[in-house]
Amino acid sequence: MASLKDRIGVIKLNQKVAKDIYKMVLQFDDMPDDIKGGQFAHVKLNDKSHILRRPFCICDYDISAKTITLCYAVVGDGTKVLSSYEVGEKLQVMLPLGNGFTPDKNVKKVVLLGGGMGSAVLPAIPTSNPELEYYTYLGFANKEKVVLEEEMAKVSKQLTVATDDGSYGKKGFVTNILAEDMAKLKPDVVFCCGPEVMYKALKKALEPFDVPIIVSLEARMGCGIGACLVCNCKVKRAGEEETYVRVCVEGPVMKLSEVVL
Amino acid sequence: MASLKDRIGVIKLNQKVAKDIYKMVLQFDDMPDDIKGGQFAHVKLNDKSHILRRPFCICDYDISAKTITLCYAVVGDGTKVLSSYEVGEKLQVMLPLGNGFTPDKNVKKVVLLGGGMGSAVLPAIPTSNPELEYYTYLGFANKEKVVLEEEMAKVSKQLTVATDDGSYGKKGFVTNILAEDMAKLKPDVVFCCGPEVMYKALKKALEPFDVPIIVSLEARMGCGIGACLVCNCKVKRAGEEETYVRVCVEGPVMKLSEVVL
Amino acid sequence: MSNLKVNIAGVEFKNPIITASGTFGFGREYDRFYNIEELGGICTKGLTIKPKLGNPPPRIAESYGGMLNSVGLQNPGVDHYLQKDDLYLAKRDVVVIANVAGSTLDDYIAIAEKINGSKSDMVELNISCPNVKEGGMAFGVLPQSVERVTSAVKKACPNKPIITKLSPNVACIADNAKAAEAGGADAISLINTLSGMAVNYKTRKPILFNNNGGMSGPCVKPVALKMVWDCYNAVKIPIIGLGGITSYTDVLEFMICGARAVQVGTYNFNNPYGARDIAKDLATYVEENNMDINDLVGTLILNK
Amino acid sequence: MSNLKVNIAGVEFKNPIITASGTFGFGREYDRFYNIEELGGICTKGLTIKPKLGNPPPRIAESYGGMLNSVGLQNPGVDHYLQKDDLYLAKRDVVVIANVAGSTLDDYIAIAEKINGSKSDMVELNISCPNVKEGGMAFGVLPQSVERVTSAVKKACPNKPIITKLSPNVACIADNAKAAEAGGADAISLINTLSGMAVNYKTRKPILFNNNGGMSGPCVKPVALKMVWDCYNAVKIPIIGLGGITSYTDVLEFMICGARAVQVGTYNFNNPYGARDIAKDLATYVEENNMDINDLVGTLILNK
Repeated sequence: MASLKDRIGVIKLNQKVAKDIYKMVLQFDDMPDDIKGGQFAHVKLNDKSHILRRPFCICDYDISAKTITLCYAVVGDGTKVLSSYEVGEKLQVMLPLGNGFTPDKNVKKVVLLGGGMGSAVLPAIPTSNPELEYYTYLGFANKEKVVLEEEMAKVSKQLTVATDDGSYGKKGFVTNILAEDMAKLKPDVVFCCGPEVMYKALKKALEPFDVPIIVSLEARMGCGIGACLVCNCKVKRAGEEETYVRVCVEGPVMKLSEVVL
Repeated sequence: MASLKDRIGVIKLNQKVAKDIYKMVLQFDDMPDDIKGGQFAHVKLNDKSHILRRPFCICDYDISAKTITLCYAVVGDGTKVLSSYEVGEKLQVMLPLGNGFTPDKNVKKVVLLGGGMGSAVLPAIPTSNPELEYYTYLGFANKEKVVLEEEMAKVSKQLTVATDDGSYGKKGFVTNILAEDMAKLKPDVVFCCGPEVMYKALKKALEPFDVPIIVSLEARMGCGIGACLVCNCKVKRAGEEETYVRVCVEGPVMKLSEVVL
Repeated sequence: MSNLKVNIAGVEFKNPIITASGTFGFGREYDRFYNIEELGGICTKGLTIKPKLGNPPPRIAESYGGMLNSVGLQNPGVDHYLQKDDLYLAKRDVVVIANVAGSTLDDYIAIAEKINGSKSDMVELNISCPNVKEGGMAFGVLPQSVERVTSAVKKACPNKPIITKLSPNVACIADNAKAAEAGGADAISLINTLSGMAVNYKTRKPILFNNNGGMSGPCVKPVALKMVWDCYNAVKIPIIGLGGITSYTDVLEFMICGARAVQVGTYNFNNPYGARDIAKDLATYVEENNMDINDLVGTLILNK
Repeated sequence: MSNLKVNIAGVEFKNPIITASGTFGFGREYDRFYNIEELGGICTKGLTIKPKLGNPPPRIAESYGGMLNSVGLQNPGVDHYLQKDDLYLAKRDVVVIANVAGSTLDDYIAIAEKINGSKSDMVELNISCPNVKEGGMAFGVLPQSVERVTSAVKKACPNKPIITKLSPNVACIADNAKAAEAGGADAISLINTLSGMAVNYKTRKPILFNNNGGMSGPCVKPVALKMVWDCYNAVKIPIIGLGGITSYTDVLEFMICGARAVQVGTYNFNNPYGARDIAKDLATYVEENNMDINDLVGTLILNK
């Protein structure tokens, strides 16, 4: 197997971009050149009271600039500490980890669907698959939480932003809005990242359409490389028993049809 | 009893001044105006893995500039972290704590004796008692460890620096060098801060001279204000049983004759 | 309408924040930082029948996310307490809990009889001390011994509610909680410190003169939460939870696990206003949520 | 001339650094960061007689200076291990310790018989699992149970030195160390994790799906050091110490307290090179001091 490395990333940007949401740009002298959209970075905090690393999806990356972008919400003590770090501070980062998104040969039209912070997974996908056509749907709770609209507008043939309360963009759940467009869109694949409830809704909403749905899962992680078996996710594959797979290795990107929600 | 306060000190300087020895200047908006030489500051580290505060003697202070100076050696993980802090960083500091040095009315001539980092206690004493005459003796292991010579030269009528290995100043133990000068000096009091072995040697060396010896003690502390009773020191006072007193309240400055070494 | 008051064995606390024994003296020192009447209660330093010198220094060592201590119960003795601190504290509008310790059952009985006539509101039994008459094993290890010392003190001190403070250094703390209840304890408090040792690899000596010490601080919180929940499911008497509390959310966690009130100890050293700040933050929380803090007690929902 | 080699029950380790069970898989993943042959030994993931799915997520929660885990022994089963990992590891120049677990005494015997024919160098007995046939109390709590499971495994696996891994969730771990020795253990390892719970005050639920978990990380080191010293004074068999090791000085502390070797667990998650770095730093230390690391073992000087 390929060798792995723990790298030192220098913070180039760590800026609030929406309510409780930050964008961080990290630069690496030894920038890896094999990043795929959907992969993640395992970040060590410099505050010693935090022992565990934090996994963040690689929101986007730039091989030539040797940078990756993280987009994270301040939800707990760890992300609060992360948001306090200043430009120039160095962080230990393991990357790229996880399987990432690898579209089949026949894929041309891709629907990118983001729910809340799940949208942070999307920008890297066009970056690693620039030859594909993207139709993007982003859903947020309300206007305050809207992120990455600009970034996704640049790389999408079509972009739809919705908020649950209608305070910005279309009103309603973005899964339903996508379902309405499916007939005319006829995408080859739907790539989605959001909360588990969204996946349940999506499964139902897209049932009528025979389209593969790929999702990215979130999990509390330990080692991040498949050794400790804490970031488990239950899957059911055709002809197999239900079993647990590792989100950090077999995931985070999986076929929704195989994930046991 | 007077009320106490936990203050916010802004780091104005945190500089290496000798091998493993740092000087830190902290500025306080609410600078206390009742500091006495020999008192200490109880400093909270910002690194959350360290729960206990660190007591440091107030090396010197400047009421008008609203600053105190700390001089500390990097001996453990805590002081290592402290040495990494940069100018502008804020620290929680309880000060001034402890009894400090209060010379009797009749005192004119004072010998200040410092052993290694113990010398860090001395500069504040002339600052709070400028009317007295100071004859200063500083002893260090070797040239690399010499600190505060300049500061003490300014405030002393006479300054003698010695190193155990003779790599700087006079060669030999500073207590012995002082003993030789005692007869002509005839000080009213000797104020000393150094390791316990030095106090033992000093007691013996100055036995022939009928001079009060005041020392400043070091101890691992908890609360720093007399509540937890962890920084105890055994004393024997005339006509009393041996007992423990609190270094943080009854100390750190004590009569050597009462300290049970 | 929100409420922060809690009642333990008939004693009302204006809020559930109590300072832990040994970390707060008799209240005088911290009273210089803030008015100690802002607290729900104060646990005194451990009292013994005779004055006690305690252990030689060092008595404290830092650990990762916590500390070890081994003071050895230095205290002026119960008589001195009754003459001085008992009166001082009685004047203050705060619940006073007298923490008592002994090295024999007779010690406990003798001191309990004295405290019975004191002005303190409650008694907390420190049973983590070695029983010198029975091979030095701590009173707090075996259930039968926990029950015996609790009932003896209860008899000797009928005027005060008794809180038995349980040691975490056992295989099943719930058994000792039951034993305390059977012995007539009006409440239990837990956890006392975890036994530990800090070593200086250069000198090859333990840092504490006493070699072993008790570990406390944020690092022990998960152990304390589990034990509080275990005890909550074992006894009916109220529980006072402690172990690494440094914030109002920690208090919420302990109360959800079954604590009716909590004690703040080590955090006082880190932040002299700590206990007071937690009480304030907790007040804000119950107001914002317009809740009765008592409604939280034991509401933990297990995953299954 | 300096020496970093240690010998435990006839098995030589090139250095005293072993990766702890459950934190290092079967070595494959970390082998991508560094050559695992730089380590003294590797403890495998806990093996059971049948493949085990383990607990639903979440299986991990952070605590102050540590973490809680409750994987529930997910593993491919001992047969899968023998066919795949046992051979893979046998090719490597590193001591391999097969960690085995069971829920009945028969489980332990059955798996021990299989491991007896494996290529692994030693067996580590995880006795912190509940004994389903006897009310679910862990095998590791009562001394007689520790002795019984140890001797049964020893009989079933005569070809391999047996290391009994002791639980810290007891009143007197030295008694269990003696019980393991009496049961024929060739060595003991300690401490396993401390029982604890992490709670989300918003959902009022434990963070771990299994509700309880085992706490590990730097926060537990003082508890581990004391227990290693207690056991060192209770038994003659060698001790493998673990609990919060994150540096070579931690290793020195454990060895001074009586450990002949150590295990590094949680730190692997924080620093993927962690165990290897500690081994390197330790090598530098013994060279600089021109010492035999074995001369440190049990040299703690008590204060008195």
